[in-house]
Amino acid sequence: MAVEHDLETMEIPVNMGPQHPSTHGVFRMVLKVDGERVVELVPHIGYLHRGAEKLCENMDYRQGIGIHDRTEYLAPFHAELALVIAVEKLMGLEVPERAEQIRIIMAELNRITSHMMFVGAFSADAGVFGTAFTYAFREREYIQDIFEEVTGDRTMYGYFRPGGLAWDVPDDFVERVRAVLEHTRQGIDDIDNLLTKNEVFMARTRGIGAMSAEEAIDWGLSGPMLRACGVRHDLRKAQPYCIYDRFDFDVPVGQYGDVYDRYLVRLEEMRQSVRIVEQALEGLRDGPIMPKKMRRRLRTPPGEIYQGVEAPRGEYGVYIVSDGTDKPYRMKIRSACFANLMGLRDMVVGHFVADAVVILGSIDMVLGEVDR
Amino acid sequence: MSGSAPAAPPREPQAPPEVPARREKTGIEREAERLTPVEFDRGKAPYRRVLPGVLLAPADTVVAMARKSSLWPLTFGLACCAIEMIATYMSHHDLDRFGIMPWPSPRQADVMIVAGTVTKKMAPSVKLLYEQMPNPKWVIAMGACAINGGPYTRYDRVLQGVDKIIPVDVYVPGCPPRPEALLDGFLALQRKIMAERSAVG
Amino acid sequence: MDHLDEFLENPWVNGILGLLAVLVLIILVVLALIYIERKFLARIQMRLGPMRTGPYGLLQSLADAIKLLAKEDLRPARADRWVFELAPYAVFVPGFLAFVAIPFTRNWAVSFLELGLFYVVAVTGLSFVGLLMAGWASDNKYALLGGMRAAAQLISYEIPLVLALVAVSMVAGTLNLREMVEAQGRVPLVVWQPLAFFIFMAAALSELERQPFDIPTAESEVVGGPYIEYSGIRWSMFFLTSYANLFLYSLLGAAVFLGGWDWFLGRDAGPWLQALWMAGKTTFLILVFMWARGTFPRLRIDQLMSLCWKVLLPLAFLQIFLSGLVLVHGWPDWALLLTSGAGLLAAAYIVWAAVRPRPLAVREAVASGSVA
Amino acid sequence: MSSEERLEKFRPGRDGHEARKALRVPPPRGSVFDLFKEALPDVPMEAYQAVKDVVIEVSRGDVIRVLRTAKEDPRLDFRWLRCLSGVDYMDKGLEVVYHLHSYTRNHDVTVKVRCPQGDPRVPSATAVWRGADWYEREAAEMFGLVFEGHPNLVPLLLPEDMTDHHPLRKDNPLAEIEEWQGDRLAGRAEEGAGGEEEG
Repeated sequence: MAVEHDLETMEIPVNMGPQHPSTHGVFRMVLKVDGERVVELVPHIGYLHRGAEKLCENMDYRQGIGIHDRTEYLAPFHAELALVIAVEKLMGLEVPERAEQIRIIMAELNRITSHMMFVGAFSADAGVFGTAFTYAFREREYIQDIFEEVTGDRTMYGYFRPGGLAWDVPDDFVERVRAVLEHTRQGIDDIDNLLTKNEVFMARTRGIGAMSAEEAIDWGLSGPMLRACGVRHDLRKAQPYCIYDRFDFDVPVGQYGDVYDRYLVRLEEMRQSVRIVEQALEGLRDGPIMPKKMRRRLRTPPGEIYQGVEAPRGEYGVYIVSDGTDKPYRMKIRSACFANLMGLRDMVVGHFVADAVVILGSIDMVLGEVDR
Repeated sequence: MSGSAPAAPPREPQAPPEVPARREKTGIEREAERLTPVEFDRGKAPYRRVLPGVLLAPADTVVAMARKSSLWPLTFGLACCAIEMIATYMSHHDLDRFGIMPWPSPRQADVMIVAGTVTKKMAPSVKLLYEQMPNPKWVIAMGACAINGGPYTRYDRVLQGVDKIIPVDVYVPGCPPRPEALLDGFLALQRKIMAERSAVG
Repeated sequence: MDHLDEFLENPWVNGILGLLAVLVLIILVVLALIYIERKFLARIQMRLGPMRTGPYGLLQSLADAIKLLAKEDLRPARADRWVFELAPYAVFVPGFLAFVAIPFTRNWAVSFLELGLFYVVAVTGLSFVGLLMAGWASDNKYALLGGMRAAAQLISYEIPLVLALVAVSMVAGTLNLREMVEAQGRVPLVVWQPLAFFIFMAAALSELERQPFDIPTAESEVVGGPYIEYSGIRWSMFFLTSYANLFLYSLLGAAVFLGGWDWFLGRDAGPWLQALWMAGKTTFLILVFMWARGTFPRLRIDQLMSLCWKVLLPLAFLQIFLSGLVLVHGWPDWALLLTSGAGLLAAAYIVWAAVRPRPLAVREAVASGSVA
Repeated sequence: MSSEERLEKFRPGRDGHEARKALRVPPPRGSVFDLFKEALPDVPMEAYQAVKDVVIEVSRGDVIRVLRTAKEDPRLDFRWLRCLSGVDYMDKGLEVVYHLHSYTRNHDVTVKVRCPQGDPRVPSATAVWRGADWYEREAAEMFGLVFEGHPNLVPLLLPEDMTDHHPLRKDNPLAEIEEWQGDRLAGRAEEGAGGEEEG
């Protein structure tokens, strides 16, 4: 193409966000595009930085649960879980069996709702006019009804406590969850039928945003993003917390690390979550939900701990430095999307603008957790 | 707090001693009585040029009814409340029943739902988006954070309420508000539009 | 009375009255279409759609229209004033003009042109100019991207659209739309020319910028594309035009492929019955277009282009060649079906093959670095 | 005396972290610290057992070498930088904490490096893990740390021109609640909720 040298082309910067339908909140990225192709990407975060860590350092541990809920607002149970496990380990508390089972039921149901949100938003990014979104939200609403019956709120639960649970579940809890699980299984199949084999969806997602396992580890990705690259790492298996070591479930792993694999991994994780919940329902026995003697003020002995849990988006970790009072001296939140977003530039550069949107959607970020 | 902003005129208490003596007035008649001279240079809406001044009162009513039935919010979520906002659009609650459907561009939007914490880094963008919306426009502050900063109010990078940068019409409390609360906020906004029909250009 | 008849016989008066009638019809139909689309998509998405504005939300479109008329008409400060303000007309006028040649029933049309099909195709081909003007003048990068995409897409898909229509007009032996309809008295052309019908539908979807080809106006990528900076009445003109075009292409498809008012009522049915029958077929096509919108993700611009130039265009030429072969040799009609059906299968295979193996090569190359 | 008993003797409060320092429990035999000592015999390291992980404290000069060895030595194989956080110990200085994890060995370690308040320079770990990039930018803006060798050390979560404000430092208190809404903003007071008090 000899003519190419004579033509004057210009790379134009395109600013996406902070308000853009596909940025899932207030993420901003500045793309430099050559025609439709992205040649450079600079992500900007911090538009939702609201000081969760600082506020936690000025609250006692139980108050901090609320802040953690709002930090990871699509998977609040996992955020609570990380905090309460860290405090329990600092204090050396023993959690009753029933509380552990209920925690796992709640956390896994929450994983389903979170992935449902991913499927809906991701399909909207890929261009489905809301249909998969409403299908996914139907399942979410059924599960959220259970959450509401148990905890009293639709989204911000505040249900786990250091040592156990705030209160016991309703009497018909097991039957309710079983009934909803039937529906959820059907709903996952519905979404599977709607999207997975759709030619346009496959054309848009396969081979897009691929990342090798080495790169993924180097950037510190975790969760489904990492597993889609072929690394079989799941904290529930590698370093079991709660009583995950007693459950029988598989860790789905992708092969190529592209957007389609991330979608498939999350779809399969939902099915595995259903399995875990069923097993936990089998094992649910009557019993106490809190240790016998709990102090009114939770004073942790001096020390420090890092506790991570396998949240739907990756490892949600809490690093607590305790100075012996009822407030953490330092509370660091290790958020999954924060690390997952770091690799965004490597994934996007070279693709089209439309792919950038899909790749961003595949990260399934929660800005509250990224910016804290 | 969930009602309209203080700027809204009082709706129900209308001089109780005199009303019972006469026939109960319909809403349109009451509004026509309260009608104040409208400045013609305000707003360049085409209907004002098309319809003569005599028809202003009914035209205002019709336009206000059209406006309240077709409130298009800006697709715009900030934080946790956005999830509940999306849930309100979805099948269980379905804002589309009220003619409310989201549009991604501020130029085509009527309502801005500030759903979530407004940080000081985000505040200029929120203000810009508000300014980009064409008149008439309304703002719903959804959730404790948008109302006054909510649980994050003591952190110094957080704006303590979105009403510091843009005027807010309806406050929807909750952390986050339930979808029903947001629906109620929209209904309150519809009442407000009808009550203010003669004042909005 | 003679004077009145004489007055109405005047071709100018007749034409203007016809145009006015068409304008009113378009506006009414568009209002109905917007309502129908919202209801139909809502039902696909398990929602109710508009319910509160009038009985079953019937007045919803009217409310939207009045609101949009009463909205402030903004023009960005740095926009190119004349181009920006003229662009809606440049889009609206061609779409409106095309209705002149469309026969609604055997006797109802503004004008029965001898080259009706040619005229419709020629006039609708102009509408991209308005989109390009809007994209260029808006001083917005999304609008620019969208305008460029619109230009590329509309021009490209004009070609398969025209070629598909050429193939059917060869079989019908005329370019006059009324005669084309009457040529399908016994069997509609979709039976003899399924491949041409498929190409027509795909290209029409693309010309209409609807899913899966809504690339110029993609909400999650370019936020409405060329329309992004328009508000109030100008934006509603774009909106009106896009639905008027939906009506236009459905009418065209119903007339050219589905036998119009003729098949199978016969041409002696009353005008109202004919109109009803035509409306039924048009509605069917409109619902097919809406159904695609409710279920498909969006293609990418390069996939769109390769679908056009590598699949639809060769197939359209193949269709013309096969039809010509059959017509020249005077083979029976079923040969048309046979050849065209074979072509349709070829199209299906090409699409299938395009989606399947090509991304796999990328995926394998990436996956070579996997660990663990 | 068990560690719990020793902990009980200390008064909780502001000197809690001092207490923790004083009662360092040495890491158990066969812990990951032994592997570190094998891999880096010449580097001075202090180690103690925290609640879960082994904590290794190193000096500023050695930290990159320790981290690189931790990543590349096959016995250690800490390929994942799980988390990087800063901690403000006020007059005791600033601390940078690296949490590392190994996929293959499935073990964890915490590496710490301390620097004084007046001289908050720490070598950047971006040369070892690219994933340290944003963590370091965040720690830098939140604590005023300076990561030497970082390619792009501009604030991440705060506005980019805000380099003198470090929210997570202990000397930076929480904001007061402004009771009167609408009066802080010049020019918009009459349009806002104009003097209405919000609870």
